[in-house]
Amino acid sequence: MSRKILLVAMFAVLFGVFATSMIELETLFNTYGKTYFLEHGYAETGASNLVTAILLDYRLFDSLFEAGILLIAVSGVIWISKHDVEEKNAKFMIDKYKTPDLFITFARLVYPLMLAFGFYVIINGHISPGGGFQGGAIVATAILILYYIDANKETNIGLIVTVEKILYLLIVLMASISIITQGAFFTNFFNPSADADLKAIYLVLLNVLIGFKVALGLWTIFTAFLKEGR
Amino acid sequence: MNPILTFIVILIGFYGLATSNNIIKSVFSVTIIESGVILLFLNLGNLEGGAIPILNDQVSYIVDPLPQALMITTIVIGSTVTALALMLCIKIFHHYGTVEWKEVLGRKDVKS
Amino acid sequence: MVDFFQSLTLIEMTAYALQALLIMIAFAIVIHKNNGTIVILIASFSLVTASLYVINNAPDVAIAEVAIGSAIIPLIYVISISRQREFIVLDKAMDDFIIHDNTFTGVGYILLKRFSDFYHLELNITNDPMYYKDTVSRDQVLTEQTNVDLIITKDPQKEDGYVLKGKASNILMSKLEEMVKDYDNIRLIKFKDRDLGE
Amino acid sequence: MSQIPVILIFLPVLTALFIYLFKWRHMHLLALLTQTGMTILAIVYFLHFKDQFEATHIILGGWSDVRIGISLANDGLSMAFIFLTLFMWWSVLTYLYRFGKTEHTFLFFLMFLQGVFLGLLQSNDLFNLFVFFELTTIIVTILIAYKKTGESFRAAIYYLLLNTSGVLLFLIAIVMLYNLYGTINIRVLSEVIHTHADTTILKFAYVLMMTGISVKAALFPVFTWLPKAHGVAQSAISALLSGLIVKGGIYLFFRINFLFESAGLPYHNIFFILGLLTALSGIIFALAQKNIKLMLAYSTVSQIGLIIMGLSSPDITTFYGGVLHTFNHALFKALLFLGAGVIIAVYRTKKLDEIRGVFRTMPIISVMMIIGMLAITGMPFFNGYISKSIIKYGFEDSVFRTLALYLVNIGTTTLFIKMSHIFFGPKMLSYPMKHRQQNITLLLLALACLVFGNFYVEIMDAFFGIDYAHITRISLGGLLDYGITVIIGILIYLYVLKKDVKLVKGIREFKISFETANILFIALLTVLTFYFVIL
Repeated sequence: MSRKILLVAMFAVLFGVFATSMIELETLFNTYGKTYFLEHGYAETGASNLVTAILLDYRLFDSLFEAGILLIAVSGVIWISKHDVEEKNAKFMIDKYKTPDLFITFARLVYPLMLAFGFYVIINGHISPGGGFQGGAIVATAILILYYIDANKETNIGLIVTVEKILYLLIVLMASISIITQGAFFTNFFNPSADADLKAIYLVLLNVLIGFKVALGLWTIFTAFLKEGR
Repeated sequence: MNPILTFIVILIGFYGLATSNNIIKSVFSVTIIESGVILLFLNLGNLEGGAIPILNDQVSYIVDPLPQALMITTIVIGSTVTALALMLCIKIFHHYGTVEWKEVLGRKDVKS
Repeated sequence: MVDFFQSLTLIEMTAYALQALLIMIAFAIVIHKNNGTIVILIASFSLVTASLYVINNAPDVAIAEVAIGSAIIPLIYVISISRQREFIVLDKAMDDFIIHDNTFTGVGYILLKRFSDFYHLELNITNDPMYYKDTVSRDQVLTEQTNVDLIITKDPQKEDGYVLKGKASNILMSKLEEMVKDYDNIRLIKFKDRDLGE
Repeated sequence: MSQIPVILIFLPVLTALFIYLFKWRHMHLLALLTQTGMTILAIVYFLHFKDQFEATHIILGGWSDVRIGISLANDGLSMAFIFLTLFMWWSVLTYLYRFGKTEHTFLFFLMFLQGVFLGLLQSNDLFNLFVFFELTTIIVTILIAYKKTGESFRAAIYYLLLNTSGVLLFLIAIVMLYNLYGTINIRVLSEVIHTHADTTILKFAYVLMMTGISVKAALFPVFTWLPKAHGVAQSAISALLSGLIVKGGIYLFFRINFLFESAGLPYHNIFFILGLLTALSGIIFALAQKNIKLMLAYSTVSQIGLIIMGLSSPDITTFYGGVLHTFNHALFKALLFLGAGVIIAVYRTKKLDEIRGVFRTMPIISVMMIIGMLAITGMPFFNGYISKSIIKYGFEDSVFRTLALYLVNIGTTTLFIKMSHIFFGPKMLSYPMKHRQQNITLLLLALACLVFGNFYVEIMDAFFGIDYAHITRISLGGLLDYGITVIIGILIYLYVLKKDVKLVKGIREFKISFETANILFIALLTVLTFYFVIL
């Protein structure tokens, strides 16, 4: 009990300081970045969705390592859940789990819709909300529905992981082409003064690659969880 | 006002970390803190108001797009951390038969 | 105070209401004791944050949160919470210790069922002919590397006897030991955790 | 040529991916090849830009506005850390030569970590720092859990959760700074930071950042993850963690302090106190242990305290003494951990009481270990003596500080007198194994200890342009100091530790639970807030 009181007291101090600083911030607020992106964002990147412009162009280096984190986590989760002892033949004598038929029909209906929505989000990432990461996650969710239909679905995790790694290599290569054309790493390989439609080619390509990579990565993660202990 | 309310969420997350004895709950406390931080970024980006950061002919005043781009990265990072932590949780349960911090950290039975 | 509320637009009011809801859900998760119901709270927490992102003019972030935070992450939580209540038993004896007359009425099954019900665990028994002839050291590797909590084998020293094997670090094993005391024909072996590799 | 920093980050990452994709038998040779290439690149870069690091500020994407986008920047400090990183990976890769032949997944994580760590050292963008910070945490978690024993799992999750919550505080500070200055580029920020120097929000942002970094650097109340993680992991990984990864936190400690320098925050005294508390608590816990890896891990905590004591000094020569000690500690602690790894593998136990007669079983390893011990305790001619003398020289005018330094040093000496018992005694039952590569690694590290102990003037001049000619290699006073310290250490050992009095036992059994660790973490945040913001 005493530690809870201590905690609340400390929180009160932190809260007070934070509130003061937020009140201060209202007068000190700096809008440099915002104005810059509003004025130059579309002209320099060709993406009317400024969030995508930042993710895929201004701060592409971050996005590469964001994809890298997913890659590492996928390998890590697989490594932790993997064991040397093969237990393919093991069958549970009591397995109560069974999906109701109504849900199966419903899921079959929803699955293609979600997949289509995911692809839409990936491909239109530069002009509407969304992009590679979000679309990839939606595609992964759609695949998740497949498991809902049949929980004992067999998946070749090794293959997925290999494809994922190759996709990551492709993303890094794609991002580095600009060193040849532009003389700087990690930006659009077309000239900043080029036409917006031309630059969109790069954005869509990169979004598709990232989308597939994220989808495969998340797919692997939840397959590892579903298989865990089976 | 909004950022201040959001900070309460972050503090609740820390409260959870400091009081919960269950590993899964600690993992979720971290998720709460992370969601709070994301919300704080967006609140502060939205402090002066504005349209969503997708340009068309009518838009002349937008919210800050940079925090939003950063937060997409943070969401991905947070979800991977959660996945890794929960996988460790399952393994810990099968090694120790419990996910209570006290019992997991207290057991001392390595031979070497 | 009244002026403050009157000056709010509908969206601002929704934002405050959702923020208050978020605080309530977060607090409920933190103080809630039962793991089972937490999952629903977790999913709703994620949904509320996603709607708050939309209100803050961040549709991109909201899509990411809905896709990752409301579908995949809660699923992972559900799986890991349900795995937390599992007690996995590998039956290597393959005789009427577990299955008696084609139903689960064997002595061992009743014992294990009583045990798992007492600790609110979900009993999951598996058998595997591949490991039937394996040695003792193999059993230890099995318990260490896979998620099997308990392995049942026949007792080589005693006719009609059974050996239950598990990890010494597992707290459930010491609880099971108390329970097995009353049975003459059942022994318990606890494997010490080995520190492999340098 | 000027793009070498980017190549340095991505070369190991791509190598890691190749290792994972094609699990060929000789992949470890590819890793060594990459390592050679990177070393050559780093040397070329250093020689080429030695006097004009300002010119190599790379804006990734080539944007004309520095405030937008991510940039990489180097200076003498980051270059020195890059060379340390390369050297540490050389030693770990040669040490694990045989292991790496089969364990491709392990090599994958190891090489990826190198790229990420090099990114952390060179990044000039706050959010990018956060990404690398978190990526390091995740990879290290996986490496700790790599053995897949119950103990390693619990150490891994403890590490992951505590560090992640620390890193999230760092993130809150980033949004505050971004909204204050409109940029998160570190160089730009450090030029304009003084414009809001007196505001609460700036001070609070500093406090949040420092608390996050304290967790990563294992400062006083939040070091609890370190002994768990470093004591459980494989010895090579422990060496890497103690030698280098934890130094990532220390690197950020002075990076962020540089960033806030023109704001004029009074951080010197409070971090001296925190460093002292870290050093004392680390050494007290270390003395009570009976597991050699735990002893070494807690000794890392105490040495981190010593480093922070040096780094928090306002005097620039003492500051670089702290930096030098960071390097020296990396060398001798890696040597000790790797040596201990061989000993543990041969004796198959970690308990101090069960290991005897190492000198008779493995004479070469023993000589190397003894060199490491002499270095860490501060024997003249070895590197530990030099950095400790520099710090001592800087503290000369304050009795309290000098006394504190002596106290820590006596503790360290006592610890290694206790540990040196493993060398004596008769030959014991052991499981001999071939350890030729390990011998080479240890020889390399021991030589590095001697080099740093004798050519420090030249090294420090080349990297930082600081002249340490006034610190002599050997002096009567230094020898006398060392002799007295050893005698006091022996006395403490004989009369306190050997009898295993109740107090020592109590400290050994003392455990800090996860919840308490978090309360201490919040308490640290509150105390720093009090000190910097409210007072």
